[in-house]
Formats: sequence, C-alpha cells, structure tokens
Amino acid sequence: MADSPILVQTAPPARIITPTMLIALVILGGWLVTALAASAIAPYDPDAIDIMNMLSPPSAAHWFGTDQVGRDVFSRVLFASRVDLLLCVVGVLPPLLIGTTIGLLSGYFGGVVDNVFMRIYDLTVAFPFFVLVLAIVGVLGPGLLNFILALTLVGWVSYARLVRAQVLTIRESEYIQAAKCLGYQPATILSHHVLPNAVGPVIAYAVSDAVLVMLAGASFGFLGMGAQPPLAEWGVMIADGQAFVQQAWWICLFPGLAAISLGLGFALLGDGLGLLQRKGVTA
Amino acid sequence: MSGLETSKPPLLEVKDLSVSFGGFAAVKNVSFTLQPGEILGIVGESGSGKSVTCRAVMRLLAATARAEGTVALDGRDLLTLSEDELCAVRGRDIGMIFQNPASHLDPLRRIGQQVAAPMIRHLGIGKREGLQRAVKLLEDVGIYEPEKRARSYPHEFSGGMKQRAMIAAAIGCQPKLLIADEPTTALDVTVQARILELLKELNRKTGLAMILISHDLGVVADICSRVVVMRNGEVVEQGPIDDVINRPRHPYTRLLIESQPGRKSYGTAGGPDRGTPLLSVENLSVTFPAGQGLLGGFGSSNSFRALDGVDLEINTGETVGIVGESGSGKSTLARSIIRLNTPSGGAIRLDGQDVGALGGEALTAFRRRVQMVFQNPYDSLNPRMTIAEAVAEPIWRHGIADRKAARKEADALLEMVELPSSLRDRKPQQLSGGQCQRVGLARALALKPQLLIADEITSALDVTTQAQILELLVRLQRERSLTLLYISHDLAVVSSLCQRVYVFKAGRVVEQGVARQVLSAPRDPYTQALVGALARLPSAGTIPLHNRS
Amino acid sequence: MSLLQLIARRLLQLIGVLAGISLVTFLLVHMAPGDPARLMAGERASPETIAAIRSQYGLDLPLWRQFLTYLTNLVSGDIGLSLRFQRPVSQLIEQFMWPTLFLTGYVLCLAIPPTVALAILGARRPGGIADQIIRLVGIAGLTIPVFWLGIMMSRFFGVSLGWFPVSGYGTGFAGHLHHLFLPALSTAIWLVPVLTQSLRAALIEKTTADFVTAARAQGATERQIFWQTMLPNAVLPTLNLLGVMVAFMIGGAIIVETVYAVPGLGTLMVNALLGRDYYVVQGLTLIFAVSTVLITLMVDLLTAFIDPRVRL
Amino acid sequence: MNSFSGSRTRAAGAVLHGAALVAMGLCWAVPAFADDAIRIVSPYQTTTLDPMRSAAAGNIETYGQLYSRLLRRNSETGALEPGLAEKWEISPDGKTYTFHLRDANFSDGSPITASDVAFSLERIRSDKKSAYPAPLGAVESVTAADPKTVLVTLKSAFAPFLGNAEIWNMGIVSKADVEKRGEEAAFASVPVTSGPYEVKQWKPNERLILEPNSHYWRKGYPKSDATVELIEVASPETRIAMLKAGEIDAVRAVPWAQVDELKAVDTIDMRLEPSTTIYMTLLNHKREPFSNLKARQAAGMAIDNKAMAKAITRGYAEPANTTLPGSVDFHDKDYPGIAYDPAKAKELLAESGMVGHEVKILAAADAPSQQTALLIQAQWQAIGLKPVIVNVDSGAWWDATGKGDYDAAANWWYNETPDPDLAVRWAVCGSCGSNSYNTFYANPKVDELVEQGTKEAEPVKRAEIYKEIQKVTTEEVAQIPLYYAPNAVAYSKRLQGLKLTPRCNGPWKRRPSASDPTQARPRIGACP
Repeated sequence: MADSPILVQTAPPARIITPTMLIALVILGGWLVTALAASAIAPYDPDAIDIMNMLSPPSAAHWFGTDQVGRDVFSRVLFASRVDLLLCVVGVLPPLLIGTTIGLLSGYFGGVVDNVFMRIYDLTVAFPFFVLVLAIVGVLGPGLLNFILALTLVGWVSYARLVRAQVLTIRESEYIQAAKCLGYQPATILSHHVLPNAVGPVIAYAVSDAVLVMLAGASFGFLGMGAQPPLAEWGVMIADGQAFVQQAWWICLFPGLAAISLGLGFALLGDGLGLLQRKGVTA
Repeated sequence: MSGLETSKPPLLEVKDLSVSFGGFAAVKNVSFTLQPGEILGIVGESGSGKSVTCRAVMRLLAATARAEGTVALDGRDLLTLSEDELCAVRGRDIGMIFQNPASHLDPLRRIGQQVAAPMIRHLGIGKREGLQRAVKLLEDVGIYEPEKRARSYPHEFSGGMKQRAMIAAAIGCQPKLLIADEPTTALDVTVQARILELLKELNRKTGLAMILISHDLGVVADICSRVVVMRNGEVVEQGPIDDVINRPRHPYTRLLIESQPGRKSYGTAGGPDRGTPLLSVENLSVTFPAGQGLLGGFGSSNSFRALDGVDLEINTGETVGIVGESGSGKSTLARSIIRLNTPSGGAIRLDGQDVGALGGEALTAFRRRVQMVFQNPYDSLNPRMTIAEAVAEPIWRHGIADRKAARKEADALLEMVELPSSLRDRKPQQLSGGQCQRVGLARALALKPQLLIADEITSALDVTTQAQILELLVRLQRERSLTLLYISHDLAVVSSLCQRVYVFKAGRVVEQGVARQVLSAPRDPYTQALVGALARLPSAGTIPLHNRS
Repeated sequence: MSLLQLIARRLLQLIGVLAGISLVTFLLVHMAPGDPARLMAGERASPETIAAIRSQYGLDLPLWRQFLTYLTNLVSGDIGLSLRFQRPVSQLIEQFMWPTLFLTGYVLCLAIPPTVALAILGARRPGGIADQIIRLVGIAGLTIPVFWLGIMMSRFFGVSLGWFPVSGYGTGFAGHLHHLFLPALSTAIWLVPVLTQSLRAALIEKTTADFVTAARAQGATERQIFWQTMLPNAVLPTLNLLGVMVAFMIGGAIIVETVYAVPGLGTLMVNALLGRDYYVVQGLTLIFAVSTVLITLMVDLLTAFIDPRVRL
Repeated sequence: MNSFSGSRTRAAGAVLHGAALVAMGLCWAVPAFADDAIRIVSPYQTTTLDPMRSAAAGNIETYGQLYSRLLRRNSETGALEPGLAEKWEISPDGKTYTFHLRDANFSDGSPITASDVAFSLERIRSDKKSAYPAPLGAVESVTAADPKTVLVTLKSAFAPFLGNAEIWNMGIVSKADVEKRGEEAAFASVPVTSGPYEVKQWKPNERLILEPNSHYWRKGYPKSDATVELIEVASPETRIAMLKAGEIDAVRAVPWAQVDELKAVDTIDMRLEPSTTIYMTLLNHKREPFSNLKARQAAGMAIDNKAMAKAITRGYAEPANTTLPGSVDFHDKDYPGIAYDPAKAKELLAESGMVGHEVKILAAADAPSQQTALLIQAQWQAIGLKPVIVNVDSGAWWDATGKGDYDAAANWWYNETPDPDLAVRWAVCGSCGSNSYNTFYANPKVDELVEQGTKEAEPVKRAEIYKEIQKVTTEEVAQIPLYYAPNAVAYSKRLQGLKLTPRCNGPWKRRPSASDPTQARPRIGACP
C-alpha cells in the first residue's frame, strides 16, 4: 500500500532519547563542560588587554583573532559561555515561577482574580517589550541583574497564559472534581493535582524560552544593557565588535556562532521535551 | 445458511484480510461476504479490529498500515486500486458514516456544501444542482426546513441532525454499499432509535447494502440480517442474526449476549426503608450563565436552567437510579450534591442538615459520608499518581491513618475491587478502562462513605466490562451497606440495578417510581419513548447463563 | 450588531489598556535619569538655561501635574508636542510610520509564501526526510540572533558584494523595495521558522482529523482535501500567531531598523528615549498599544470570518 | 481616528504592490542618488533650527549653513574676516565695538538690519533659553545705532570678543519673522535664514534638506546649486558602508580603524583635518578617590597615553601633554605632560591610601569611549584601583556627571575658537559655571588666572598666563589628557567632479563640529 493516503495512525514508538535530544544534550553538555573548565581550556586571560596587538586576525596564536583592545576572542568566547549559560537559567526561572503561580491561581480560581490578571496580561502584551526593558534598565541602570528583572516583568506573561490555559482544562477534569469531592484543601489540589499536570508543557516551553532569553540577553548586551564590561558575554562581544566588523569580522562572527550553537542545544532539547510531552499526554 | 448466498455473486467479499501496524496485527485473516441489499453487522468490543477492518475496505488506514488479503467489491479488488481509481470508488460506490458525526463534518463549511460535495465530485453536476440535490437529500433523511438547514454550519446542528447530514452526504451518489461505523454510539437512545429507523428505511426503499459496525449487540440485532462477531482482530463467529443470538456457539458471543444491559437483574440489597431519608433534595434549581462567545456575558441576562425544581429522596441502604439523556440535568444534580455546583434555589439535606451551609469540620465529615465515582475512567484519576497513591491519598489526608497505614489500607481496597496487586504501582494510562474504574471505586470507598454517587460509571466501557463493574458495585454495596445513587442514560442498566428510578428531562423529574414499574409501564410520554427506543435483543432470557471468569 | 458590540468592547478595553500604558510609560520615562532640557540645550548650556527650558515646558511641575496635563490633552485627542523638535508627536509618527509599515508588509510578503510552502512540504510526510530537515532548519532559524544576522548580512551583501544598500529607505516604490530588502530578509529569516512550525503542527494535527478522513471516504483527492479542508482548518492558529508577530514587528522594529538605519518608528523610539523626548516616547507607546489591539481585533474578525463557530 | 484609517488603507495597498513586485524578482539596480544633491552623513542630530537654542553638535553644524554671523573665519588661514559686518571699529578703551553692516538680505528677501543683529545677539545674551550665552558674557548692551550700524558695549575690555562673535550660535536671525511667527513657530520647520542655505525640508531624526539661499550675501556662494542633505546615521559602520556604496558624499567621524582602509579606496578622499579636539578623562574631584591629589596623580601616571593614542587612533592622534587642546592659541607644546610611570603611580596610590578603592568609570557606548574605558580600566587595575565600567546613554551621562555621581569618565571636547579663553572657562574654571566640565575641580588661583587672561590684551603676557594655567591644572591632574585627535572626514571624490572641493566654502566644510557626549550616542543608537 505504498501509495495509500496519509492517515497518520500513531507516532513512532516514543523513545526518551531521540537523536535530536542526543544532539541537544551533547551540545549543552559540551557548553557546560566548557563553562566549568573555561579557565583550563582558554589559552589566555579573557580580560587581558594587549594594546599593541589589537584587531589581529585569526592566527595560530589567536584562533579567533583579537578584539578592539587586543583580548583573545577565543578565550572570551569560552568564558562568555559561563555568563550566557547562567543567563539562560537565571533568566528563565523567575518568569517561570512567577508566571506559573499566577497562571495557576488565575486559571483555577477564575473570577475576580482572573479578571485582574487578564487585564495585566493585556497591558503587558500591548506594551512594546523593548520600551519596557529600555525604560526599566534606564531607571535601574544597566547590568545583568536589572536586565533579568526587566525580562521577568515581561516574561511571566507567556508562562501565566500557558499555565492558565492548561489549568482551565485541568480544573474541569474529573480527577480535580474527585479531589474536591474528597475534601482536599485548594492548596493541596493546586500543588499536588493541578500543578504536576500543568507543568509539562511549561517545562518544554521554558527550555525554548532559554533560547529567547539568550537572544534577548545578546540583543540587550548589544544595546549596552546587558553584561557590563569587561565581562565577556556573546551579545556584548558582538555589539562591541560591530564598530569594527569591516576590518575585523572575527570579533562578531565567533560569538554569534557560539550563541547559535547554544541556542540550538536548548531549542532541540525543548523540541524533544515538547514531543515527549505530547506523546505522554496521548499515550 | 440459506442457499441464496451462493446463488448470487456477493457485493463485497472480504477474504483473509489481515492488517498490521508495524509489528502489531490488528486484524487477522478476516473473511466475510455481503450480498446486495443485505445489512451485515460487525460486533465486537474496543480493540476487536472491527473499525480497522472497515477502514481497510475503504483503504482509509495510515501509510504505516499493511493490509493483505483481498477485498473485492463486485469482483474488483480494492486493495490493488491506484489512488485515482480509489477516489472514484470512495463516496461513489461505497459511502461511509462515522461514530462521531460532530468531528467528521468540516466545521468551516456549510452543511449543504458538504452534502453536495461528493455528488459534484462524482456525478459531474454543477454546484447549483449539487446544492439542490443536497436539499432534497436532507429532506429525505428527515431534516426539517432543509433549504434553511443547508445553509447552516455543523455547529448549529444537534448530534442526530449531524448524523443525518452525514448519511445524506454518504448516500447522495447512490452507492452500492454504506459502511456505518458505530453510527449511533455518540447519540442519545431516542435519537439512536430514529437513526437506526432511517437506516432500515434506506435499506428497505433503495436496497442499499450496509455494514453496520457496533459494540452494541442490541443495535446490530435490531437491523441486521447477519452478524460477524470479532474479538482481538479475529472473527470468532458469524451467521444469521437469529442463529448467533439464540444459539451462540462461541463462549465469547455468549458472554457478549449475557452482558447486555437488562439481561440480568442484580437484586440489590435492602428494600426501600420508609423512615427519614438519608438524602433529600428539595425543589432544587441550578442555573448557569448562558454560553460565552468572544463577547462574554455582555449584558446577557438569559441564563441556562440546568435543574428546575427537582425533588428527590434517597433512603438509607437504597439504590436509586436517575435516567435521562444528555443535558437532562442528571450530572448537575450529582455535582450539586457533592457541592461542585452552587444551587440557585432549593436545598439538599443530608440527615436533615443543609449541605450548602456546611463548613469546616462539618464539611469534612460530609465529605467522608458522601462520595462519588466519575464517568471517565482515565480522566477521573490523576495521571501523575500511581493507583495505590491515589487510593491512599484521601486516607492520610483526612488523618485517618498515617501514610504507611494508608498505603496498606489502599492495598486492601484495591484487593476488594479485584485488582491484582501487581498493578498497584502503575499509572492510570497503563491500565484498561475497567481497571481504572475499579480504582475510582476503591478511592471513593477509601473514606468509607455512606452514600455513593455513581455518575455514568460504565458508559465509557465495553459491555462485558460494564457487566463486571456492575457486578462489583452490587457486591460492594451489599458488603458495605452502601446507599447508592446510580446515574445513567441507559434505562436498561438502571432498571436492572435500582429499586427506584427518577426519569429526568430538561432539568425536571418527569417520572419516578419503582424501577420495574417505570420500565414496564411508563406513564410519561418521554419515558415511553425512552423505553421504546431500547434496542433489545430478541427473545431475552432464553439464554442460559454462563460461567464468568 | 454583534460586530458592533465586539468593536465597542475592544474600544473600551483599549481605553483601559491605554490608560494603564500611559501611566506606566509616564512613570518609567520620567524616572529614568537624564533631562531633556540638558539634551536639547547641549553641553555648554548653563543651569539657568536648563531651568528656563524646564519651566517653559512645564518639566519643573510635580509629576502628577504633568501627567494630568498630559491626560487632559490626550482626552482631547492631542498626543502632545515633541520637546526636542517642537512638532506635534503625531506629525513625527506620521513621518516615521511609513518605513516601518512598508517593512512590515515587505516582511510578510517575503515570509508567508515560504512559510506555506515549507509547512506543506513538511506536513505532507510528517517525520519524513523533508519534514525533518525543515524542522531542524526551523529550529536553527529560531536561534539566530536577528541583530547578528543583520550585521553579517549587511557586511556581506551590502558591503562586500555591494548588492544592496545597507541603510535608509530609498525613494519611490522600487527604491523602498531595494533599500529594505536586507532588513526585510533578516526579519523574515527569523519569522519564517516561527510561522512554519505553527502551521506545520496544525496541518499535521489536521491530517488525522476526523473530517479529513470523512472527506477521503467521500472520494476527495488529496489535493482537494488539502486545499479545501485541511488548510482552512489549520490556518487559524497561525493567523493568530501572525497577528502577534506583526504587532511585535511594529513595536519591536528597533533592532532591525537601527542595524540598517531605516528611518522608522523603531529609530524614532530609540532617539526619543535617548533624547528623553517624553511625549514622543509616550505617543509611540500608545501607537504600539493601539496597533496591537487593532491587529488583534482584525485577526479576531478574520478568524470569525473563516470559522463560523467563533461567535463575535 | 480618521487619519489612522486612511493610513491603514494606504498601507494595505503598499503591501499588495509589494507582493506583486517581489514575485517578479528583486534584481535591479537603483541609482544610488540623483546628481543634484550632496549627501553628508553624520552621527549628529539636528534638533532645533534656532541658533540660540542648542549647543549640540548636530545643530551647530546646521547653524553654520543657515545663519551668517558678523564675522567669518577664513578656512584657509584661520583669520577673522568680515561677515555681515563689512567693517568694525573698536574704541580705544576696548569697551565699545561698532559694526558696520553690509547690504545683505534674509532668505525671504528682506534686508538684514542692525535691529536684526541687536535682536539676535540680545537673545543669545539674555534670553533664559539661550544655550550658550558665555561668549557674550562680557557684553553690557547691543544697540542699533542706525539700520546699518550696531553698537556693542562691553562691561570691560575683553580681548577675545571678536572671536567670540564668530562662534556658531551668533547667527543672525530675522527679528520681524520671529516676532511675526513667534519663537517656536519661526524655527519649527522653515526659518528665515541669513546663511548660504535655507531649509527645503526637515524630517527630524532623519535628515535635513537644504537648498541654496538665493539671497545669500556672498555672491557665487555656495558654489554648487545642489541641495544638501544632512543625513543622520548613528552607526559608524553604516555610515562607512553607505559611503563605500556610493550612497553619500561625505562622512563625518570616520572610525579610526577604518581610516587606513578608506585611504586605499580610489573613489574616496580620506582626510584628517586639524581640530581643536582633545580626548581626556574627567575625574570627579568631589569624592574619593580622586578628591585626593596623589590618587589623581597616580591615576594619571598609570596611563600610557602614547600607547593609547597609537592603539586607538592608529597613530593619527598626538598624545596630549596639557589639559588644553593642542591647537588652541598659547598651547604649551613644551610642557612635558604627565609621565607614564606605573611604578611611581603604585607608590603614589599607596601614599594616598586609596589602594583598592572602587572607581566608577562612566562610558558612553560609542566604540572609542568603550575602548578608552577598557584600556583605562586595565591600567588602573594594574596599579591597585578597583575600576568598574558603567555604560550609560548620553542622557544618563549628563545626569551622572552633572550630579557628580561618578569617579572617572572618558570623553572629548573641542574649542570653538583658537582663543583659549572659552576653553579654560569650560574645562578648568571652578567659578565659571561649568564646574570645570563637571569635574568640580576648583583652584582659586586658576580662576584668577582665567579672569586675567580675559582682560589681558598683550599676547605675550596672555601666553604666560595660559601656560601657567596649563601647568597648574596638569600638575594637579584636573583631568587626564589623553590625545589630540584630528577630524577624520571621508569625502566621495565625486564631489571634485562637481568642483566642490572640501577646501572651498562648501557646505560640508564647517569647522569640525562639536563632538560632545550629548551626541556621543550609546550603542543603542548605533546598532540595533
């Protein structure tokens, strides 16, 4: 029946580790090792300025060349992985926690609580992200911490919406009714019955969100609002290198590739988790 | 078998049909024939391969499916046709209707267009004429104001109307064969009866041959002349309907027959005790705000009345049944009793105490006294918890025992509902529907309630499983002296299980009384329609009961 | 009637959102350090000059008074005067709106055809080789930083090869197309994977939909099924996503517009933020909010038009 | 709402056309520009057309094109020459200047009269919104004696007055027009001008399009009939790319790193023009560690400004030896400057007790500022300070320096005239209203010398005074001078074909314009 119509019956049997997941884990593991062992791997001090050796192209001595103050780009790319990995984790967790909590409460209790949160959603969504971040960073000053704060103020919305949508379905399910009928406290129901079932897609989303956070980190580092010098961070490196890209393309290129590869790791992981999640639900 | 079969060439001949998905053989060596003008029933429970068989006939299976054998329509093997030839056969020579008409109609297109589409495609007629014919067809299948209705969208149709529209679309090209895959399962019994009547009439008038797939032997017996019984992908028995029903040769067929609701009375314990009622419902009304569109409740004062002045009493030790079709308010009642709904009027009293006013300790005590088992076996269990955890949880949460003791208690409860101990650490997805429903029962009984509400607990189960669960329920009721409120759409089940029955329609009680009387001598026209719609096996009671494993 | 109700409701909602956004923006920009008067008068300006300018524009009044004045003007339809340029904010926005709108439209033109093509190709055989490649490339596309891509593309195509201008808006329609090609392409490269993933997932979901099986059972060919049944049913979530994206592109044009020096709303916003040109920032934020709400409204109307089940 | 719906319709139309054309393909070439326009790109913005209102770089550049002043400076020789004033007399006591106006007209054709001059100068001097009244600080009154004669009375003799009267904000505006249209409206879009150009169209934030003023008093100028577009592009990369692509004719503020490359391009004339620009590092004298003299000296000695000049500007700049720009009059070329001596710096820092003290370095986001900040950070770290770089945008930069909320800030400034009077008032005078360029450096002796320098007419004596000022302020490390940089401007050679060489008085040949942090735009402006 080679030419028979497409009627997708079932997805191929679910394996926990698909090839893409494997690739993702290898990439992420690689960067994790790099980050931990940066000082051992890196040939130079990432902040060591070599004033007479600025903007030199890739060579045996400097694999990725040097930047505008003579720092070794390769070493900086390696060291930057520490900041960027951390950024991915720290940038995702606060919006995840806050958004999930709000989504849970909003979805489960509905009514006034939900209405209030919905209005805040509307407001946040209609607010241009960049303006908010720029303004917040403007008020609080630049730096990673303030950047993450700004990100949290905006980022919780996606999580809240996702969780809320899940909770709206879950709260109608019979096991929640059963839990109510069995006289469990609302807090118990939320934490033990609603949350565990709502959290799957959220985790998958959070992993892909890590990519977005990293890109945002890079973008805002690029806008001078992320990591502060001399701290190596890919976005900042690209940003600083932009003024020299005509002669020294290597300053921009390598951090960009590094960012893409880490992003790919997270994106593939998120994709794999999402797939598992969907299979887990239908299985 | 009569000699007729061999004398005429069969319309459809299925020979040694096997279908496998990957390594899994869903259908094994199935053979049967269908004569022109005949209605063939295929009966089996979920997983028996009956749907796969029919889809293999239409070649509607996924690319991953492998089908072997021959499926000859008028001598032409469908399995070897090219894609183009196949498209010319589908909808032209063979029409098909499905279990869930709601999901099988394209939600974005008008009914008229959808009915006309196959005719426009196969008969080479224009759009205008197609639509005209569609209107005619809609009228033929019993849809009022067909002109107007042809312009409606599926979501504006009721379930029965959708199925009629599907039938209209399927018969528009005057096919030789109509395959009906569980066409009435998703419908209320009265609607089911009318659809079956429509199919019978089509067969009678046009001589349309049909294959009717059903899990319900009653339905098959109602309109089929021959029946194929399937189990685990194999045909266990086939023959003329009377032979199979009255003289089943295979034990499975016998089990099927005997599991039919209403075949057996479960002789529930305890007669009605006319003392003070355990639970009384007085003039209960529940209203919901009208359905919300994008606009929300924008000044919409019209709300939907789910329950309208219902009075009801349940005495200690009694088994009370509630019967009604979807939307009649029976589940709303159950939810109101366990306080998932807030009544807009009236009161619910347990031992004379107003349930709505309970709070704190009193509410906790109420929770222990009244428990409920839910309809959907999978959905009623938290998918993240093992079944032992789920059963143990209420015990330790209510402080009846510590976690360890609760776990032991849960083991005992699971044993009581006849679940093997090897399943205890499984999660709901790893169990069958019947097993899940047993867990649900065990969990509801964990708090040792007095009153157990069972809301359609068998409607999602196969008949044989349903029979087993009912058996279990009756046993538990006896052992634990439970008061039982049994809610079902199935009059047969209710009447065989319950002493008293309330018939609900549109949020009101239209009839109540002793179960057997209501069933045998219904007074209200609606109840009469319900009773009349029961698709019952012919000559019930003549079959000797067989051993159940 | 219901249409009017929807619009009325959205407008009510819009007023709430606008009021909230005005307040938040107002507080944020006023709390940020920096003084528009100093930035206007320049480095050598004396404190007296600065004070005089502040008092002329009412910047020395208490914040609540300034906000009240702003609101009063807003209610009468006046979104204010640019502090720097002494022009009505609306005039500035009108001037900078076209490049952004053009760019947005351009991006859509570049993004939608490949999106549909790729999604179809992927969904035709889910899990097949083409699908896997599309999926992986899509994932990879998502992880490319737009600004990095912008820098690299402008260096390569703009400077090294000299195929495209690296800045500006150009004159005339062809000029716009030529000038905005790289910016539009960099944005489209980011947008296509997002949309493709959504459409592909929806299409795959619809391949197993019951009504597709039903259509097949009625003898529809695969082509008919795809165009008449699957695609219309699958397109709605992507349409919604597209709405969100378009709103985001209008409000988030900052990155690509600054990389390519496109004189659009993003550029205006950056300059207004840097110059602490409060009313321009306010006005732009309002415009972004309004466009978000309007786009959502349009998407909802379109959804309702496609899907009869959606009640307005 | 009406206009909005209208615009939406048009947008929809544009989208449809776009779709059609994209389908046809995108491979055609568009002429980069029409030949009747000269396009000059600069990072600086024009924010107002009122010459009195701003001292920001983009505006200064613009004022030069739009408004004539009483005097003008010869771009070849640097000498002061007659402008709107055909000739002038100075009273013996040096307190009264009499300017005799030539016959000249505004762009609307009306004659430029003494009352216009008096009106213009008076606004600059006494209007509260005047951005830079300092050059006229010594003026007591400006009066029109008759339609052709202007009398300027000074409070006391003031040597640099003529030079000051040539400064960018001294442009003459039409009194009648300002009074008729009102101050805001007169300059909002198309002002009446007295200079070589008038405004054709102003698109704030994007470009200013000028066309020759047919009533300009210098006959034959501007030499080209071409319109001039002053285009604002923040990113230096983009500016250079535009030049290379032939989209524009002149680029200001070419990044140093690009200079060599551009020199090698045939079609581009890369020029390094002398300027009065000095790159330096502000130190905050108001708080520790740099309230401490030894700490400042240590900080100064820690910095190898020769190496920095070479590294950052590719050797195109001279290392700076004093706190004043190298090309102002009376600059002390022989002063040895602050020696690079890290060992001594360490010692001094130890003596000051500021070892390990945190130093907040403010950095604007343009590449040179970033580079400088990083290099300074590294060098200070080496002697035992704890420098932290804080990136800010220009708004926040001014806020922080004005309030003294910083320790060090790398920056640059230039002097408008060759005379050092304004320079010292701006950079090192504690009592001149500038807080010594927000460093809060205040030495009464220096303040005294500044006043003496103003009053002294004798060049030799003035030289002594300014030499002393340079010595004291450099020794005390009022700021850390880094280097004197030329203006890097790249021209498309196409301009020569139009006989508009940069040496003539073409529109692009204004004095290298101010480059101040107001306009040193942070990365946000520069890139996406």
